[in-house]
Amino acid sequence: MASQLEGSLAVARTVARCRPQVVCAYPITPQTHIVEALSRLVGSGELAPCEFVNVESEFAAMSVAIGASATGARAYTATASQGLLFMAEALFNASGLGLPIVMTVANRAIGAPINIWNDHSDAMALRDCGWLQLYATSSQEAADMHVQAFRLAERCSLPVMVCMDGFVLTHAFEPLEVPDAAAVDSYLPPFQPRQVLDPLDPVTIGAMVGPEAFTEVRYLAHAKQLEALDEIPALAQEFEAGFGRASGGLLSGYRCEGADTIVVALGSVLGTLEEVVDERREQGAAIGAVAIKSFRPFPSAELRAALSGGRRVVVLERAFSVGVGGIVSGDVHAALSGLGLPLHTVVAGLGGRAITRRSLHAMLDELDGDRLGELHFLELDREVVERELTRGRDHARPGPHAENILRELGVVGAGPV
Amino acid sequence: MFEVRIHGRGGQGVVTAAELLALAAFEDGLQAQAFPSFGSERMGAPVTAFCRIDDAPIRRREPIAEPDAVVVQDPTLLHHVDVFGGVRDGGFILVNSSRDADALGLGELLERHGPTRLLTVPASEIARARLGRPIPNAALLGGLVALTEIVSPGSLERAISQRFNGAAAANNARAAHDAHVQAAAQLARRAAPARTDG
Amino acid sequence: MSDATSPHQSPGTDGGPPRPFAITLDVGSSLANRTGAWRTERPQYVRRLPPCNDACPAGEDVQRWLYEAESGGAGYERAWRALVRENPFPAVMGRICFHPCETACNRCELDEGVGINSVERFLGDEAIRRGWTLPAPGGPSGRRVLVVGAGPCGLSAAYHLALRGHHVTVRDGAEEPGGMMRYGIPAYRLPREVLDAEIDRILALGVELRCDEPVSDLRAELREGGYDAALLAVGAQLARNVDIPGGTAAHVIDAVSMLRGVATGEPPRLGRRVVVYGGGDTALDAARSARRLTGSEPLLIYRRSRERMPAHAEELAQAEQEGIAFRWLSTISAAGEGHIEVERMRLDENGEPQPTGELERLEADSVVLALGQSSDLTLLEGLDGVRAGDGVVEVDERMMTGAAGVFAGGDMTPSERMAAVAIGHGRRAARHLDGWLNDVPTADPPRGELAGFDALNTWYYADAPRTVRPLLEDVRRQSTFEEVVHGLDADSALYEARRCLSCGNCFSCDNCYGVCPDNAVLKPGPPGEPYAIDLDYCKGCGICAAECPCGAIEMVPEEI
Amino acid sequence: MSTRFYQTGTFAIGNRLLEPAEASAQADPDRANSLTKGHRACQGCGEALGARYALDAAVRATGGRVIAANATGCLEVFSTPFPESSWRLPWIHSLFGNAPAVATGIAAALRAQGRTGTRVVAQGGDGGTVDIGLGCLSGMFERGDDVLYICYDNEAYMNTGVQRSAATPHAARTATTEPVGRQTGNPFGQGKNLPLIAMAHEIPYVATATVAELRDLERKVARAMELRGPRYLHVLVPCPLGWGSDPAQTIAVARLAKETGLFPVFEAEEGRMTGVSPIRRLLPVEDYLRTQRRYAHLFGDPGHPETVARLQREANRNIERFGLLAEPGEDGEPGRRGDLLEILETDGGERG
Repeated sequence: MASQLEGSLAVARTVARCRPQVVCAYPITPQTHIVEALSRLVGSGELAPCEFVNVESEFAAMSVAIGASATGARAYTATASQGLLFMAEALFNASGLGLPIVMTVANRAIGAPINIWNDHSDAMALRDCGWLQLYATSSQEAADMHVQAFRLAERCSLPVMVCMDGFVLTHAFEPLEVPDAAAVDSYLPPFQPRQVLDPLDPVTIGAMVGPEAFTEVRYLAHAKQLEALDEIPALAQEFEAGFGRASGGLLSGYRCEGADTIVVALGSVLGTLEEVVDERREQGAAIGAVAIKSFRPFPSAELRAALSGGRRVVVLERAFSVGVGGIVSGDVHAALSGLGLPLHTVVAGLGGRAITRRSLHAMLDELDGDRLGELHFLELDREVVERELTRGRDHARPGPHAENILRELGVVGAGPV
Repeated sequence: MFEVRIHGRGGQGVVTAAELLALAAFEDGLQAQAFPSFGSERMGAPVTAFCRIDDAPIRRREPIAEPDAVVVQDPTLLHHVDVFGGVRDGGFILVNSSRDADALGLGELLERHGPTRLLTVPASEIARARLGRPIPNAALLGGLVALTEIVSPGSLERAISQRFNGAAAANNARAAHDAHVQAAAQLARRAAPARTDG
Repeated sequence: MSDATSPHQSPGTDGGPPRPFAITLDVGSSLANRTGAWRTERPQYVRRLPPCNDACPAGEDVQRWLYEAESGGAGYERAWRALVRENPFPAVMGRICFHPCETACNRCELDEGVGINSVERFLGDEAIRRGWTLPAPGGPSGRRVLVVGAGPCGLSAAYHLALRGHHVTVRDGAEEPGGMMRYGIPAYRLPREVLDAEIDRILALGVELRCDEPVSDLRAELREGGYDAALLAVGAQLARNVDIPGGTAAHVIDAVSMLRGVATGEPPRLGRRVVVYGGGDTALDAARSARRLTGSEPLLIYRRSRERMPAHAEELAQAEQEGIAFRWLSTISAAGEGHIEVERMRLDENGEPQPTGELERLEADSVVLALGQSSDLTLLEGLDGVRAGDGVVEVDERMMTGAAGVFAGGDMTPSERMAAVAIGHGRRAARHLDGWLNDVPTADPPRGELAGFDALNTWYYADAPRTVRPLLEDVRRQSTFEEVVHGLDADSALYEARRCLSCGNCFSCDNCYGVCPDNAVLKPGPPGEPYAIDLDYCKGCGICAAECPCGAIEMVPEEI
Repeated sequence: MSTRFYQTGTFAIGNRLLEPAEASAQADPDRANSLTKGHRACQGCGEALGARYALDAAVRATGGRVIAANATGCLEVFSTPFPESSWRLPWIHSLFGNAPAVATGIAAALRAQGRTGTRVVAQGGDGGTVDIGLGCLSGMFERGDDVLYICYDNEAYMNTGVQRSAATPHAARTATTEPVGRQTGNPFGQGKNLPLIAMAHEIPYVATATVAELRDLERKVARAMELRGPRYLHVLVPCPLGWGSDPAQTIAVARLAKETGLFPVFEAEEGRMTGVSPIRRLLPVEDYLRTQRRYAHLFGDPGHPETVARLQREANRNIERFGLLAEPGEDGEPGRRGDLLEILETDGGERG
């Protein structure tokens, strides 16, 4: 039964019901409310047995989780932004060792310039670290995903990141339902590790592997993630059956039937996007939206199926790969190869800039007028960047690439492409 | 959907105000979404919080650009921040002040919105009297409820008692009640027809 | 604590989910990697010759019996049995031997030499106290051997010959057996009951002893006695005299007869002021005996300096403690009634004393001459091939005289005149004599490589100064012939035994087993059993050899 | 047995006549061999020796209920190259700098599982400990986690080819501190004295040891295992390859480091010194330095006598600061002050 809760608190309470035995915490905005709440739950004895470890860095947080998980304990932590990057080495290690740790990432931009607000640069920077990456579209889904994440992690013996937009979800105060404790217990069996540090049955974990077997080890990691493509929908289905609520899964479509234009996005922007879709549908536009909820593993086949009916695709991203463009759109493009669908990448909401219905409408109007470039930066203050670029041009001669960027921005030779 | 935007400074309980309002709406069986305009929380810095109230689940997650109501917890912001930006004609405006709209230089705004749309209440004074501290948020909510009737006074009281404990809960409830009474009185006076006879 | 049972079923095994490939390994699987292939040198256990053994005139395996003694308890008997394999006189030698073993001991370079002699005495006394018996003689060989002289050499030979099953007859001119052990060494150094006990133990093997029966004509004895071979060990009983002017007037006697008189209970009259002339151990024995007989402090006169005195330091020290007076670099140039004349000497560049002409008159009631002894070789007359001269008999490397089947040893052959040497002679002569009887060639066994101090890693030996044997308090040493030096109690003996560094011979300290970084030293047997090198894994680093305390491991190159 | 073994003292590893209880764990025919044969350590590797010594002692102290976490480094690489592991106890390697935190996680898990009888040992080389792992180590200390951390100090990054670490002593040659021209090898040296840094955390137990004194090392591991909370053991382990010393002399070189006073062997509880193992046969530092090619440039022509003197002063400071000539425990002998005075004179009267 729902109550008016902050997203962070709902996640914390849900995590507690998953009975983690070791929780490590290091403060970083906007993740702090989650671990603060968990420390209270451990302190009050509501979450027991559980060791709440205040570590000295995110690197240590993940390392403690690695040790705990390898000893057969269900381990959890949460972080964001710089913290996630500071963990990077340990993240690869946790997945390499096949340790089913679950971590909440309260997505936040990466500095410099330092910026505490939301975008997806942090998680996207670590998309190749071997973790499964789930993106929640709402706080409710974020909470629910954690229940599924522990089950998924332990089933595949792989670590799972649950990404929820910092502030937008973590700090939003809404009617939310914390998954019922009994239901969680029946959905999530006790952790049976695939390997455990135990004097009664000793093993050596973390051997050095040379060229003779390294490729195989990496391939097996890939194969395990692909297996997760089957696990994730099954777990989502089972969750819906047990909790009476649809949450998670690989992806979900919104009003895609008969849609010419389909906007693909990850995370909390989906709510606003759905309203925009409704509004344009009312004006007769054939438009729909698709939420990617599992970015790693990437549901190529499912996405291809969902988009193949459309005539053009817009990938709305909260991060981008400097010097190239879209990150998600690269994978989408690969998934759609051969279909010849025009694909536009729209980079939006960087460093906490709000993605509003108005800006989305404006962008889609550009699209309708065929004025939207392949790479579009939503609400980019063109005057500012042009002034800066011109200033720079006086000092350094730009190569063709810089020209192209300007063209992308529609600054040079704007108009029908 | 009814959208409220609350302006104040860090330490004045701006975010709490938005959450209390949402909680009250939840008590009334409505859907509500409260969220801050996220800045690094510093005492005294301008802070904005938002609250949406609707019958249907709320999906949009953008800041409120065109509020149905604006609450100004600190009149000193009037000259620094565009607190009334986007508020529609006829939208509700509640300012924390012991002075009236004219004294605050809001006469023209009062004209545009009409007498039953713009109020000032001495929330800080009320809070000082009830809590011993000038934390105006609860009182302002009392005034807002009187002004907009978006949630029921009882739900606001329940929200306050959920959010605060013991004396704090009781005192904030009283502060809200006082402000509610004062605001209601003002509205009543303004609604009353003007006398012609001496 | 629920540690006994793991909270998890063991994964990877009994049907659990498979462990991750490659990153998770089974424990101990590196046994498949035979690192022995890296080796260019291999460690090898060796036995080196301990300096004590090397120095022992009696040929004892000192390190071996100390090793046994280190166990204490039952180890003492094992130690004694190891000891008497060579020397049947531990209790005697434990008293009168001048123990060159202790001088040679590597421990001298660490703190002080191991008190080998005192442990030997402890073992000897234990044996007497507990009545341990010598090994049974071998089956009768049917051969008869005549041993002339019941001194240390003769009795030692008799013992070893008896063990070989030969019938041994020991003849001696004195009333009682023991030779110089009985008639030369004063009782305060060697109580007679100790000597008797160890001699009786030899006789108990069936050795025939005939005292008061000197052999004057060996040739005749051999023929008539039907002996197959003989060993001569008559010692050196004749005192060397010098002609001192006026000596006839003075009361001059020789140390040999004086000591013999003391031993037989007919001490000579010496007066109050006794002068002993000489610098050897006999001189000291005479002086110390005189101290006891006269109750006054004798003067010892020696022509060389203190440093060049042949007597053993220990004896000298005890003599000084007992109040013996010394006059170095002096000779007696004349002696008269109640006085002597002494000439001061100086050492020339060769360290030889030269007269200075400075004379001095000293009071003296008697002069005891202790200027050395020689052997009475008259019994050899008529025996073909025997070469003798300067009071000694020449023997070959087998200790056989020029006469076939006639062997000789002890003081009557050219060598240091010391009981231990005599005992060693007896042992060696017996071996060669036995070989000669059976017509098998015998040679002394080759000496092993000496375990010098440099071969040791002395870090591992805790610092432990030697125990000092309790001495008889001075007053009683001025009047009585009670034994001066007492034995060690069991604890001190154990302490002393355990000071042994076990030079060149493994004593199972487990260092090699412990210090190998590759666990390549094996401990197959119970404690004390030898270790083994696991060549499948030994990388040949050499730490085991470097850290072996006693130098019992050496590195040898691998054949490649 | 009332009489001590003067023959072997308590310095040798065992003795045929010792009661098993009196012998070291390494003397036991059935010892754990936590690090077993077949590993790929160099000949005469001090770290291989130290690790087996320490972990076997821990196994003995806990009845075999130990889990080990290992930092990246020589020890990890030579003990676990796929497909062979030389470990015989539960062991995990995660990263270079996080062994203390991984151990914290293991301890936390054991606590949550109620398996507090199983103990945790974390281990790493000096690089993983005093440099890249120091943050995690300090955090582990400060939180009071029940972990024994063992640093096997071979005074440089050996696994990567002998580069300088913060534990590299002054003047030592490494691949990144080549003595060139007037340079004399590592210009810094012993800037991070981790045992003292650990003591500053006032943790229950801090101790130093060397592979030259096994019994001392084992006693310290046993003591550490009697205590709960963070404990730190710093073991000097010579590296023949990196130090340019004779593989056969690994133990001898470690012994010299202690006997010259360059490596003080002591223990402390709750930040207070509780004991030192005194110098038994005091020697000048030169005797130690000359055993290693990493110091060869100090004795070449012209050589660097002033640097040798500085190192001697370091040793003398240790001797005074830690009281290394204090009356010994039961088996040593008193340090020889006379010798010290002689050696003190070699420091040219200067005082650093």
